[in-house]
Amino acid sequence: MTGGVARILRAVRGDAASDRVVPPTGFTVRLTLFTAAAMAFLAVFALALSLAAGRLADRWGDELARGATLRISAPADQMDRQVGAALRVLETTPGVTDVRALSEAEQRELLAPWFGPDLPLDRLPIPQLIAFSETAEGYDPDGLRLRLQAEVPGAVLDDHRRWRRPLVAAATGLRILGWSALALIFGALAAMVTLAANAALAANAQVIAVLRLVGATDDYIAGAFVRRFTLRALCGAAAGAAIGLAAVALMPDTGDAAGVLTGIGFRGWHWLWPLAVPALAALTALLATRAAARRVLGSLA
Amino acid sequence: MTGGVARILRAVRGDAASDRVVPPTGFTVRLTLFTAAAMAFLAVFALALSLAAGRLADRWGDELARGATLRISAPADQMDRQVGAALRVLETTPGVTDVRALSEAEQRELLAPWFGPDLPLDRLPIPQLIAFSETAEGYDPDGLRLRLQAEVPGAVLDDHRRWRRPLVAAATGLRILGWSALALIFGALAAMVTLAANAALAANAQVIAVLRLVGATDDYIAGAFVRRFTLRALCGAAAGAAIGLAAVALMPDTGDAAGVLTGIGFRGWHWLWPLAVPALAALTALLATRAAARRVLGSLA
Amino acid sequence: MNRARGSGTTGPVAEWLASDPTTPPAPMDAAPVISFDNVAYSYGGGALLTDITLDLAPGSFHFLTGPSGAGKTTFLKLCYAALTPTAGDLRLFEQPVTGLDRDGVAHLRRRIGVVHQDCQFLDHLSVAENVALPLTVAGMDGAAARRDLDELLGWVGLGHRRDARPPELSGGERQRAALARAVIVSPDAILADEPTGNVDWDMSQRLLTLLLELNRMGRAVMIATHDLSLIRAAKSQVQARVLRIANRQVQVAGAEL
Amino acid sequence: MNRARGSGTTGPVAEWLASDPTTPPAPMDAAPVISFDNVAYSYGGGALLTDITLDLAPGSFHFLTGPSGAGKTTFLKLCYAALTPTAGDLRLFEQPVTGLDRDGVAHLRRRIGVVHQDCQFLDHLSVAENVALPLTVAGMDGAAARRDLDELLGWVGLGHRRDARPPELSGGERQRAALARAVIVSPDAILADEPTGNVDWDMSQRLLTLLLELNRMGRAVMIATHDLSLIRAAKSQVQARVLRIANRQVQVAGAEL
Ligand SMILES: Nc1ncnc2c1ncn2[C@@H]1O[C@H](COP(=O)(O)OP(=O)(O)OP(=O)(O)O)[C@@H](O)[C@H]1O
Ligand SMILES: Nc1ncnc2c1ncn2[C@@H]1O[C@H](COP(=O)(O)OP(=O)(O)OP(=O)(O)O)[C@@H](O)[C@H]1O
Ligand SMILES: [Mg+2]
Ligand SMILES: [Mg+2]
Repeated sequence: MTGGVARILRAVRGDAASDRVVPPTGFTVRLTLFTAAAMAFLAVFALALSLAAGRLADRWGDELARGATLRISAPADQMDRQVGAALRVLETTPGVTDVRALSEAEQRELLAPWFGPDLPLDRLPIPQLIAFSETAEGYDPDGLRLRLQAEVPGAVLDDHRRWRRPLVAAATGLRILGWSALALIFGALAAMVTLAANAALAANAQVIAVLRLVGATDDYIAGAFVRRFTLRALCGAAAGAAIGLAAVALMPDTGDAAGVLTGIGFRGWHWLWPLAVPALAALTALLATRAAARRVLGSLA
Repeated sequence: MTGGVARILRAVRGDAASDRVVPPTGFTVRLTLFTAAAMAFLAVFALALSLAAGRLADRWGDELARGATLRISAPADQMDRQVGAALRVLETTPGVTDVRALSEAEQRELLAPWFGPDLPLDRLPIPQLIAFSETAEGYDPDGLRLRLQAEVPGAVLDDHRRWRRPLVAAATGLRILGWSALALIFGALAAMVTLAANAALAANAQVIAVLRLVGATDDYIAGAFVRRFTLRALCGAAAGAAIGLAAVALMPDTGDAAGVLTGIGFRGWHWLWPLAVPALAALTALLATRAAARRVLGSLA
Repeated sequence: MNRARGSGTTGPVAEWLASDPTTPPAPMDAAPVISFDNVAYSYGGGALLTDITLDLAPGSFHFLTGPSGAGKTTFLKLCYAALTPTAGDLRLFEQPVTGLDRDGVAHLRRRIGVVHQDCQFLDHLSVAENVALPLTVAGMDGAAARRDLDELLGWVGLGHRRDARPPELSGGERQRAALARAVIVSPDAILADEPTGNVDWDMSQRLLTLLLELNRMGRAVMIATHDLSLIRAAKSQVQARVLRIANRQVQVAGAEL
Repeated sequence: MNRARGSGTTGPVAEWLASDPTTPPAPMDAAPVISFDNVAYSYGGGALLTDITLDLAPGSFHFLTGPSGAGKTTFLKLCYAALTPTAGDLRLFEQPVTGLDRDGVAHLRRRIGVVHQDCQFLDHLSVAENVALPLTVAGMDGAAARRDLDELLGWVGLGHRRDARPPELSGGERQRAALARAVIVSPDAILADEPTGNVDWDMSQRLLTLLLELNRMGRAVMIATHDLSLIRAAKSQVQARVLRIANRQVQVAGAEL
């Protein structure tokens, strides 16, 4: 494998003479430049989408879905006892964590939109809310319900699962979509560079024949093509990625309110990801062109 | 213009002899096929995204954002009078429509998540909610507040505008993004087909020289190339669009809950849109190849 | 002459090869096929050819000689409108070349058979299809044409190679195929650039015979060559004029050849 | 022979052209440059060449003749490993060609100068760069090589065209450039396929002189041609053997030539 890497490095390092000996490959190289730019642009978007979807899936999965509430309605004299019992039950339920009875201030804040800020909570038979989180393993809601029924008759478990599943599935699906779009984009880039390199090599059959006639080795001939396509893919992809990054940065960021796509963008070290796109595009072009060159040269006398 | 169309039709209709006379253009035609397929696939997705974003922007603009509420907290004996006054004020405010006091059942339903279903609404000093919609022209919230302050001292106006604007802007931005992605995709297709056709023509300089030598006209030579690239673009785009449609149809549809991307898909007659993609791709290829052929042939003796 | 060529005259190879050698040549006073009037040509540097004034009559037979690089190929290219004079007046079939658009040139080429010095073919078609290409392009490939094609391929010794691809031909076979392609439509003028550079003496005599027969049917023939023995052989059979390019001028060579 | 060619022997055109014509030829009993042992070749149909048994000694001079399509080009292609025999044993510089990989063939080509029948060039490079291509590929293009290049271009009459692109050359100029390219590294063997098909008599004598000088320096030379006068001219100056391809056999022609 290291031998292969050394060969690749040697191939990329370049040789001015052999670069000059292979004619400017005009349209096919321009095509590679353009394709790499377009694909890098799309790759940056797909990357941003995947990362945003990943963040969303994490958030939905972690915060929203794992937060559940228990509502206890009871006559005022039984309230404290039932709340205490419920807290005990929850704390001993596997998969349940962060159990906490909401304070009066918190309950008031939750209700303010409906009743205004000056609701006389103490004079109302308002239920007590207990918030708790779910660990990654989750808990068994049916078992919990049964235990509560026995010990805390006034408790109603509000399990967010019923609308959690499709949401998390959607976000995960989106993330998969993003990554497969990325794979597709690089596959398309490889296919296009291969075709372009093939076209360039086929168009230069006479050049190759002349070079073979005067004693040029396959590596010498292929090297010039490989370097040229790799360099163009790198440049094109760098330009495309830069434009893509600019476009992503310019997208209006409306925060969480607006859902998935408007939350697109890179956060923190995620900004490093798009920098890998040109490198990956160049590597793709290098391997694709090498394979094409090897095949075409082998088929010529 | 009709002369141009007739020429184009004549060019597409084909001529077996001239098709045979131009050699199989191998990689460049395969490149066109592949590019057209990839671009059509992306175009279908961009189309679905645009249409979904359009639907979302409409919905947010119409329903959600235009719904506002008025909350009236008052002593029980003044409640009816204040509600009546508020309704009158709202009904005479320009830009306000669909004014309606929420029924007891509706209020109960809204509060059930918090207090359980058996809340004694009649025994509680619960505020009365009045829902109303906004016409397309909108209303003046400051003016309304002033009038309410004077006539209905217990009223609080809950104006959704503060979070309506960014949402609608985001959806509209998304729609614009989708359509510009479409334009970009077709631009990229045109550029790639032009480059591929140029590469094919350049690679066939000898063929063109031979054909010119034996008396072939430019139309005869160009026709074969144009037909070939147009046909390949059509086939490729049809395949790509079909795959894209299948992918869109297979995406999990989680309804409104999940925001934008998961709501992607075509509704009703919108399914006709993606059918236009292959036709447009073929037209793009036809024009691009014709331009390229004309340029290359003109530059050869 | 300006005789309209209907489909009836398409590739009548059988006719030429069987034609009575005593058929009178076309009248030499008919309108010239190609007419140079004070023509000059330059590739951009100094003038390569100057002061060419010359008429090629229908039914005439010309040789074109001169050292390598003198401008023989350039002169022929002027004759089939691949190059446009940089000065002077050049008429092909009485039409000034400067007034021709690209389609005009294309249609003119159907009346002129050309053998290029570096014979080029469509490598994806068979030899027979390549030779028949002028018929295909002009939409004249009927059954009669196909019979003529077989006969012509046989004459130039390519009958057994008719289904080969051009890259599989030997150098001399390529030249013969190029000559066959140039004469398949029995064009009014035939311009051949070193058509016998790669064939042996016997074959060059065979090719010369073919051109002589066409000439006897009234076609104008011009052969650029540096093969003096070919010129001598032709002169014994036809009244050929030898043009010599020297000092940027095209001169009629004397009897010394 | 198997003499290692260091950079000191790179393109010493000055040396060849100035060399004393009395330099003794390389010993004819040295190991053969090319050695055929019962070799046969077929393009897929019937055999084109059979039973070739022949040695080309260093310093030998051969002509190869035969009618068009006999297999001259095919024979030369066997000699520089562009084709592999379908039967028999062929050795180039004592290496069996069947044992050569693609890089082996590439390195072998640096010891053999080839003039193709259809001279091909790199159209984006100048004539001088094309002629120097074997030096470039072998990484030997120093200052001395460049001086030799100028001299060689002058000898073949291309000094004034050195900066032109190959498509701008005339047919004969291309052949001369191809010959110059074939001899620039002063290779051990020179194989030329119709090198004078498109040049006039004077120039063909000049090219022959160049090949004769190289031969006198010990290089093996083989020229495929149908130009009998060229063979006659050479035979008056060197002890050349004439090979004739007939009936699928390569025979040494008698004194009748
Ligand atoms: N496209 C071109 N651009 C510039 N110079 C050219 C071009 N084509 C030919 N020449 C030059 O013009 C001169 C005449 O070329 P031409 O091909 O007419 O010669 P020729 O008489 O046919 O020679 P040959 O017998 O070698 O074929 C040559 O010196 C050649 O290099
Ligand atoms: N690649 C090929 N495939 C099949 N047949 C071929 C191929 N190359 C050459 N031939 C045939 O082999 C025969 C010999 O060809 P070759 O080129 O060796 O002849 P040549 O002696 O050089 O003739 P010339 O003097 O015309 O150049 C010819 O009939 C030719 O058609
Ligand atoms: Mg010439
Ligand atoms: Mg040959």
